[in-house]
Amino acid sequence: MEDKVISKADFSSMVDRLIQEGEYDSIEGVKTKDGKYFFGSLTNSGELCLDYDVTLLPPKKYFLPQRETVITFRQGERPAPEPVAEASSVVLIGVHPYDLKAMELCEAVYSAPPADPNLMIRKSKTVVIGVDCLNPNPQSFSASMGFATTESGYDLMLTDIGDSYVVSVGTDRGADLLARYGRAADATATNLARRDEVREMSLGRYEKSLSMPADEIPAILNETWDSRVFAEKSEVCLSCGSCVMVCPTCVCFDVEDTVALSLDSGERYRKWDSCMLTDFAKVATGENFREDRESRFRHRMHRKGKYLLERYDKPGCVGCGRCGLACLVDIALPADTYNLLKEAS
Amino acid sequence: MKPKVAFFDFTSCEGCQLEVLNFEQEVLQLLNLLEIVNFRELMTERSDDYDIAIIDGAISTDADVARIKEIRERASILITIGACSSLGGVNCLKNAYPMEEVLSVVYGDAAGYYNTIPARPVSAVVPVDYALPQCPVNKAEFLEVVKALLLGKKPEIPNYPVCAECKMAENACVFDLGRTCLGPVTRAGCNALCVTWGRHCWGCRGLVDDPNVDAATDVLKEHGLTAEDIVNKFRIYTAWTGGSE
Amino acid sequence: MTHLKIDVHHVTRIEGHGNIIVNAKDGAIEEVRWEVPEAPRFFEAMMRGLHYHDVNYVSPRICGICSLAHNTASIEATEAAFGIQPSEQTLLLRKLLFHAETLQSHVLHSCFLVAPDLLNVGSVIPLAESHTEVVVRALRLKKFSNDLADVIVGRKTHPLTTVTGGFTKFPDESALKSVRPRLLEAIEDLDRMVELFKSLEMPDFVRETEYIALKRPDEYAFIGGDIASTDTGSTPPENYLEITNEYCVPHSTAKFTRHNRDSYMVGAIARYNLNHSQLLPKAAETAAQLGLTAPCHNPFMNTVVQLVECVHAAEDALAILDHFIARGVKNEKPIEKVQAGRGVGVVEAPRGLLIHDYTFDEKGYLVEANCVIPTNQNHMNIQKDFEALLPGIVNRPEGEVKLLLEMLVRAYDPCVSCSTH
Amino acid sequence: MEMHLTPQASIHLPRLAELVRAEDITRVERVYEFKLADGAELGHRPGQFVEVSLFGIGEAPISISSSPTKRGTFEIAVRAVGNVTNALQKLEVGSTVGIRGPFGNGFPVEEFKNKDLLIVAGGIGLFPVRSLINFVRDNRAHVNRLIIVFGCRRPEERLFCDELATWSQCEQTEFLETVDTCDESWTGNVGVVTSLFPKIDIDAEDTYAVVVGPPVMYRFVVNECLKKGIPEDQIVLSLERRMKCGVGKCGHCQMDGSYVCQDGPVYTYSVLKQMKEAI
Ligand SMILES: Cc1cc2nc3c(=O)[nH]c(=O)nc-3n(C[C@H](O)[C@H](O)[C@H](O)COP(=O)(O)OP(=O)(O)OC[C@H]3O[C@@H](n4cnc5c(N)ncnc54)[C@H](O)[C@@H]3O)c2cc1C
Ligand code: SF4
Ligand code: SF4
Ligand code: SF4
Repeated sequence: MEDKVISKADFSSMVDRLIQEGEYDSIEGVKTKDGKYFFGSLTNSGELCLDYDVTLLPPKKYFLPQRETVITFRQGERPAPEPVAEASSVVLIGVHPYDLKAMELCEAVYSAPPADPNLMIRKSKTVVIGVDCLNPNPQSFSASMGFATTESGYDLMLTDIGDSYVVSVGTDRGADLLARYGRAADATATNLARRDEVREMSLGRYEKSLSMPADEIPAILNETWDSRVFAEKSEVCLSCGSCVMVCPTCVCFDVEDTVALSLDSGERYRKWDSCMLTDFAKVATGENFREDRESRFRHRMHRKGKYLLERYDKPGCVGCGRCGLACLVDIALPADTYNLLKEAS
Repeated sequence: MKPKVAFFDFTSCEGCQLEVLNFEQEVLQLLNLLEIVNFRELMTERSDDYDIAIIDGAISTDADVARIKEIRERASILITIGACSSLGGVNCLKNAYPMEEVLSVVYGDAAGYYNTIPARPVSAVVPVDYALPQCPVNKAEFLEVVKALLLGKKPEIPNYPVCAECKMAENACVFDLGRTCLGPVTRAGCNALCVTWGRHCWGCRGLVDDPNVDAATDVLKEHGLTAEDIVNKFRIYTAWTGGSE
Repeated sequence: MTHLKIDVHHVTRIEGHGNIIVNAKDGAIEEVRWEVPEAPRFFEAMMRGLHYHDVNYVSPRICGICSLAHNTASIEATEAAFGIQPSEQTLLLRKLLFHAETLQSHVLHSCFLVAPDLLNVGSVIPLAESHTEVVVRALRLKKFSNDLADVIVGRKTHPLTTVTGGFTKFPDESALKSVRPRLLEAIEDLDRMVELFKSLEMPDFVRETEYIALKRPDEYAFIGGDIASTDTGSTPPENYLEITNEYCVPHSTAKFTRHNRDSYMVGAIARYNLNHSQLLPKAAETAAQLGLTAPCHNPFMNTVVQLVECVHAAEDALAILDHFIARGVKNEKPIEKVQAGRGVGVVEAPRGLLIHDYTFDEKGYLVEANCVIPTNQNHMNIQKDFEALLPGIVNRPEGEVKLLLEMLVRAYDPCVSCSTH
Repeated sequence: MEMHLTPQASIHLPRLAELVRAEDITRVERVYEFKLADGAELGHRPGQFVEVSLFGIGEAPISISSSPTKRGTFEIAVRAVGNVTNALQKLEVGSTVGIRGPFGNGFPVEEFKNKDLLIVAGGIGLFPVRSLINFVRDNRAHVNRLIIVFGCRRPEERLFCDELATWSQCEQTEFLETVDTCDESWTGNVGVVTSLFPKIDIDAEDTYAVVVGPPVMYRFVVNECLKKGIPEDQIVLSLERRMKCGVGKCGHCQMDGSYVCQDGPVYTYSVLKQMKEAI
């Protein structure tokens, strides 16, 4: 599709107009707190930070919330269960390419039959404005996963070229939004050359990388099931689940029922769960299918590097580096483990 | 038949009973489901006929020991609420010193009038069916447990660290902000309340079942704590190491 | 021969454990005693060695009901020791919090613990049916005051954001705005409570004693100021030991105090007797409506004075809230400064004068602590009231005597577990 | 692509079913017969399972124990071990529960056609294979020989005793049984299930073995089957894992790259052998 250019001032007014006109239920974008970044509701364009490194949680939370009611029911004779799929219309501003790729994986998982409508409905009601990541965080290796930039997954994609953004239009919906709210011009050859240049420069800023092409990871994992790397690294694992909670491609959940205090109605909800937590694979009779830290750690590395890829044809890790930033004992970053396994094999 | 519930307090600040009284909205509904037969802080009537005993406060005198044993004999379900009854709580801070010393620091020459024993959780004296630690008790969790019991369900008390909930709450990690935290080994269930309000985790829900204390200790050291600081940090809520009945 | 023998083991509807013992034969009183068998917790001994941040965190656990007061006294003592002068905003926020705590504690006491006696029932539970409106209003008031605290400190019992030198998190404008209409509603609810109490009769009993409370030139004191006595005038907080003179008795794990007489009283009546001229207009008017005149020497009236204080607290809270809504709350970093030294923090907890006295080493670890709790200061006054009240009622039926003595204890709103910290 | 995503498509929404019969099997095990509220057939294959919902309590994956040849209703048999399974025990006839599924692949019944079928069940492993046994008995021409081997710990823990008796008396069914320990009143075989293997004479190449039981049993029984010469891809096992959604989303049942709820719970040994986390 076509490429446009919009001045930063005009983009800000576009955001303000989106907020003011109220066509969408909410306008969400990257904001800052405690020196970190997060996606949150915007009340004016001044809150939006588009030159951030990484957000604490990925935008996945908009499609697969931390806690989500899935059915409601009555207690007693006639339970009358009803499905719940709450979704509001959202413009989501400032999603990095790796997070867009991660959303593609989440969609693949949830649309695989039988499809889960909740995530898909939310996705369909969200206009996604991406932004290229020009200053990656110190744990990011998304460039070596091939996700420094992306050609898909967005309605509009911004690249900061100084005073203005080049806007790649990804969908008709994006084109329409831009036409109705923004004052964009066609991008010139100079604009596009500048975009390629800043993208190129950003590649030099990644501090972490894979020591092999990403598509070799499954083969390496196949050969190293019993490698001591897993035991050695996982010895200090706190089983805290942080690495999973912050991951844009982790989609596992737990399901629980709760009832109102009157005990006459209730709801079933799902909430994020993590395969790194001790009891994730434990069953009622007490048997735990991944009882030790090593097996849980190994499982996560395989899921990220191999299982999801084989099942959905999309990598289970996009290299965003959040897990590496979140892990207090510095063992969670898949690239580090894959590199060690490569060395050992 | 509504189950008969009795509340009993031991060595504590009574904040947990107050939290239960703080169910302003829910309290009337609760009374439809339960018959409260004993709640000294709230009511004058008392009865020794109850099914569920809800205990707050640690055991810290010989009289406490005798009294909790009696309660255990009468109750078919015994629940401890709050850090004091479930873990020993801050009361166990005194266990770091000889009992004669704490007595004389506080009462001076009159120390001889009084009795005290090292503070301990209820579970150190009698078996406990469900323990709901947290300082003060988590109202929402308390309600969930009451409902679960009414439905005949086993209450779910999380067995993973506060970190997991802290990430879900999208807090900046306390360690990244240059301070330290017991979240990595503390049982979740509070939604990382303290971190969300700009503090760190003190460990008031006690340790998870299988804490990696060695690794957590190394993390604390790396972030500038001395061995003594670390002991001090852990002793606020997890000083009791005497095991359980 | 008639033998009056009363042994109330653990008085109900008070915070903590206290016993009433009476023995009288043919109207001759042989024994009358207020006992405190609460298990002591040794905070002063066990907090030694903790870092000041942890001291400020642990010390509120002295009392679940007035944890904010303890927390504030603890922080003020620490600030005094380190030479920290908190910002104006910090002081104002602390005052707002105090009003929330005063409201919640006084409402809990007057409506849930005392009102059942005046309405001849054993607890608030039957009142839920017979006096639904009162109970609903009382619950709403309590919830409001809790929520007001929640917005600022994260949770009412054992505050989270309050630290030496300031706060770790600040309420945003929308949170403050959402509280305001509820505060207006609370003021209305209080009016209705006042109506109710106007119709209730307090036992008629008078015993003058010494009254001690904080006093400030600028306002009805809750935080800081000098320690004032109706007998002896003002004393700076650092010299509190001259006032409190704590001592031990074998039948009480809580310490007793004495100053100019055998006993003195702290709490709402003491504050009222010393500072009534500083009550805000609506509160002063409420006092008049309730037939209250200063000085007040009937301890049963403590509950009534508490209601007057609720009106005062709500009134002042509204002014502070409006100030913050108009001016916003700045995101101030807590002031950090550590030095060796001693500091005394004084506040008026709902139940009266509360003192924390700390000595820190140069790294900010606690070396020595002393805490004097309001109820400690009232224990002896309760005893003296017993001794004065009993002769006049000793010939009445046992149940009546017992009830009156219990009601007297409740009037003090004692915080027994707090007093055996 | 147009997607019609109505909430009705919710993967979490159960159908309603009425409990029409419940009977104790042992002190902790009970069989339940359900009828779908809309009158539809469940439409399952032997070896599949359903997620049973007790609203307010939760869900649990439970194998369908009756044969698809049984029309109008279906049965599950459940051991009470936790929240849902305990609450099921207290359920009264006429109560309504939620049912999702059938889920999972089920036994490869088509492949059994004209083969000999050796079914080995340990303990409550009998619950899922009972569906297969009754299916085959109702379509007796489907397989050649039908050999059933059942073992449990003690005589009191024998399940579906009436049916065991029928099978043992039926000429077209070969039935062997054992208990691990017992007192004198038991006259049958004593020893673990594998102790019955020497008594079984089979044409290994033409035999499918279906093995379901506790995890410890698998290694030993598979070994015996291999010793007898049954090809690896004719040894069929059904596995248990933690499950929440039943439809390959929640991640709990993952075993290597496989989702037991979708790709399983039935696997051939030749596939399982490749998996590191299987047995
Ligand atoms: C494919 C399959 C078929 C099964 N068939 C039967 C059967 O026919 N009869 C029978 O008695 N049992 C069967 N089970 C085991 C049964 O699912 C568990 O005993 C049951 O989930 C326990 O749930 P609960 O709520 O009673 O226990 P709780 O301990 O309260 O379980 C809570 C939750 O944990 C999960 N969970 C716990 N144990 C298991 C488990 N073993 N497997 C999967 N999830 C678990 C469930 O999601 C459950 O909702 C089967 C399990 C699987 C996976
Ligand atoms: S595994 Fe780590 S680096 Fe990979 S996508 Fe997840 S959080 Fe990012
Ligand atoms: S790898 Fe790190 S972040 Fe993940 S569970 Fe282990 S300690 Fe926590
Ligand atoms: S964060 Fe830690 S200290 Fe705070 S409530 Fe939770 S467990 Fe307790």
